[in-house]
Amino acid sequence: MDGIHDLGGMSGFGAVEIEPNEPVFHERWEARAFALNMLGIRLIEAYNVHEYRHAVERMDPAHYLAASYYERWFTGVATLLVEKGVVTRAELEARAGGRFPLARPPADVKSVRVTPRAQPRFAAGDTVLVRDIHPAGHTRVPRYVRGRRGVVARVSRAFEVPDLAGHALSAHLEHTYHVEFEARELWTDAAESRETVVVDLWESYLEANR
Amino acid sequence: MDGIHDLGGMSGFGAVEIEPNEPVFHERWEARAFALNMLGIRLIEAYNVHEYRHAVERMDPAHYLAASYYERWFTGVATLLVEKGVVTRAELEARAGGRFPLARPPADVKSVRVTPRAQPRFAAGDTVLVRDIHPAGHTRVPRYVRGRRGVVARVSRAFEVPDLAGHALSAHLEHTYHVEFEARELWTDAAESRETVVVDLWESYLEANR
Amino acid sequence: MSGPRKRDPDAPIAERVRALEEALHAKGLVPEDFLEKRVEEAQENFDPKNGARVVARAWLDPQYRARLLADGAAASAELGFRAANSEYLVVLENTDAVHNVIVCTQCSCTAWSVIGLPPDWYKSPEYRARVVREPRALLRAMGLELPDEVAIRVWDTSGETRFMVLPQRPAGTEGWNEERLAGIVTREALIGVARVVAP
Amino acid sequence: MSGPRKRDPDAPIAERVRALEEALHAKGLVPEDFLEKRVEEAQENFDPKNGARVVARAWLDPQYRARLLADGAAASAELGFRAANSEYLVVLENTDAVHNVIVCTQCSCTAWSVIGLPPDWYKSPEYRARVVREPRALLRAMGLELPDEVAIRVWDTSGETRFMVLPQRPAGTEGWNEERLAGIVTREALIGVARVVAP
Repeated sequence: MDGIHDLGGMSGFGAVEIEPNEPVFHERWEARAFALNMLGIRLIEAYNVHEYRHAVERMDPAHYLAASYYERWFTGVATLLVEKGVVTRAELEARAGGRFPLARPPADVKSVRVTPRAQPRFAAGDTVLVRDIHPAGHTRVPRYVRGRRGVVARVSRAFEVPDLAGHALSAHLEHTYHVEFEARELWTDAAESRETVVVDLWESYLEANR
Repeated sequence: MDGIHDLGGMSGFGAVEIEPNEPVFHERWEARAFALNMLGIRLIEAYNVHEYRHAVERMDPAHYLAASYYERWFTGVATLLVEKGVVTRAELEARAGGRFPLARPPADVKSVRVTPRAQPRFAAGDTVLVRDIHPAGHTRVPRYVRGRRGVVARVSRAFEVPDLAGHALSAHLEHTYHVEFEARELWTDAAESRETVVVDLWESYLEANR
Repeated sequence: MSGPRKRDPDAPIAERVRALEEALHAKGLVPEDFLEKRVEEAQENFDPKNGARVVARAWLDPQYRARLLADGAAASAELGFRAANSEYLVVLENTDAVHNVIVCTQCSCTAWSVIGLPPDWYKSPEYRARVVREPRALLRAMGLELPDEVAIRVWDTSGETRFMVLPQRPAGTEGWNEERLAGIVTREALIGVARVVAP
Repeated sequence: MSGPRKRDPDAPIAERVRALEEALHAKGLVPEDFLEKRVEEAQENFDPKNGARVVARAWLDPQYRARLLADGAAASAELGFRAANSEYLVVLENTDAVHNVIVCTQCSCTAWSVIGLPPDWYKSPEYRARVVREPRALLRAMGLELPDEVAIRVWDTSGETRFMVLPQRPAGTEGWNEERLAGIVTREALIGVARVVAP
């Protein structure tokens, strides 16, 4: 989905401020929220990490931007535990004593175009074109590289395709590639000079340069 | 700027709900905020409507999405009246009795590429390509049509170029065009069929189809 | 700000508006009745009933219809509906083949003089984001089911042209006069998210 | 929802977290100490001091450095820093010609075992939005001024590879031992928004 989470290159944001001696968790609830996701993924295996990422992406955009990191994290966890039937929203609202925002439902993704090859299709040095696609469901190809050309810097390992795994579909593996883009190719007139961005992309996001 | 205001085509938003018998203003402050902008633009002429639009665009993205329409409207007005030296932020905070969020400062735009022609460069029926640009300042070319091809449906009148007027630069006029895009050209695999989107674009946003 | 930690809360919006108004008053910048007049104007002059009158006249008078489609602002002005500035108003005719719908994705520009100040739903991020990408699905969700053979044309008010939809006259209104016809034309029909229906 | 009108406020986040934890407890899904152990693990095992040790070793031992650049996960594991899953860790070597910096624009993926759980600034929309578009200006604003002749390479953690920057060893640290060197390598340097400086 072309959601609010896909922030790369968006303008209008302010300063990045580093907090000196930042603790791992600022509040007790952050630590508990962190651990609850470990429970959901690893212990009771109610969902996988791709589904978790997608659940966060499905948050209402205003909620997403207003929330702190662990509030987003927690909202993803709670959404999935409700969607998977582990708990009910009514139960959570009753226990919390108020409104309990969850993410929106996922798109009804039934299948995704993947590449069947066991051998990587591209090699280091190849120029590739990122497919200009707008998947309705989970994907990890950021908008800012779609339709852009880059060069394969490294053929990485094969990993589960998130567009499938994010919807609990088959565990299909595909090679991933570290693809390097010139800033000018991405941001045209707004590019700074002598800069590149490397993005880690699954094979089915790419096509050979024409 | 590629700001949060440029929402066309973004996914993740929920239902659109029509309020039956909606009043023009829901609260007294909305009506006052509305009128204060008329004062700023038309009476004291502290800024123009393009600067107003840009001031709203410059709001913090989280504030932009959390705010209602007239809160965005008012934040634009207050921002400009502070930037133009009509009032001070300290004065507003003292009178409001609390924090008074304003938009972020504008980019330092000194000039913008415009087209000098008095006669329209394109005619109805021409295929045009929207320039793939990322202006730092105000612009009215939405991201979703940049780099896309469309057909001129109507040569509209000449109007002030917002990229200049939004920064109180010269009042340069350029022809505008109603350019029609096939949904497939904009949204590729996500497009619905038999749909087009017409976008109203200044001449300098366009180039001849190559 | 890198996150929402430890930020003082904003003053309530009503207090902020009052603060700005008072600050301008204190500087002598607010003439008596200026703000009240602008509010009055908004509530009385910017009214979708104006657009409804224009539509009803166009349904009844083919020559007016032709003038309206040729120059929306001039034809509206004939009925006394004049935009504040010399506005370029383009009227979009719905037919059996094409349905038009209006949006402003980047802010919420609207033809105030005929459609009125836009309603909340039109100004919402939801509408602005979705209607250019999935108009058929969104219109359906809003209660307007369009047959597949009807093409949808979405108009993004990204420039200075203002748009108004000329909806199709519904069956069952034969012999109605202008006032009665105007009475069934809604703001939603002028924007293109609804049909006009005879009650 | 088309706007923020008339919505009940959310239950506070701490209450919501408590509510979910209690609901899971009530269903018998939370083994004793399970949550506590995960928090302990996060606080003790996911620590930028691990990456600092790796960097210090690489500065001192050219053969270790070569192994680290060839296989980051295996070389980190040599020092006892093992990722939870069989992670693919790629170490990015800063040189006089190229400066590397890491981000995850779509969420906040990080190599926990060597960099630790990421800090607030790394997870902020501000950093995620800006560093891929204006890295030089942003790094400057964050206090890292890079000469124009140094190319910047931004790595977006959009896939399953995890990255760590191998910063340049600062002048003035000749003869330092591994512990002392590790003591000056910050989390920010492992991400690439700061240099390592000798105090």
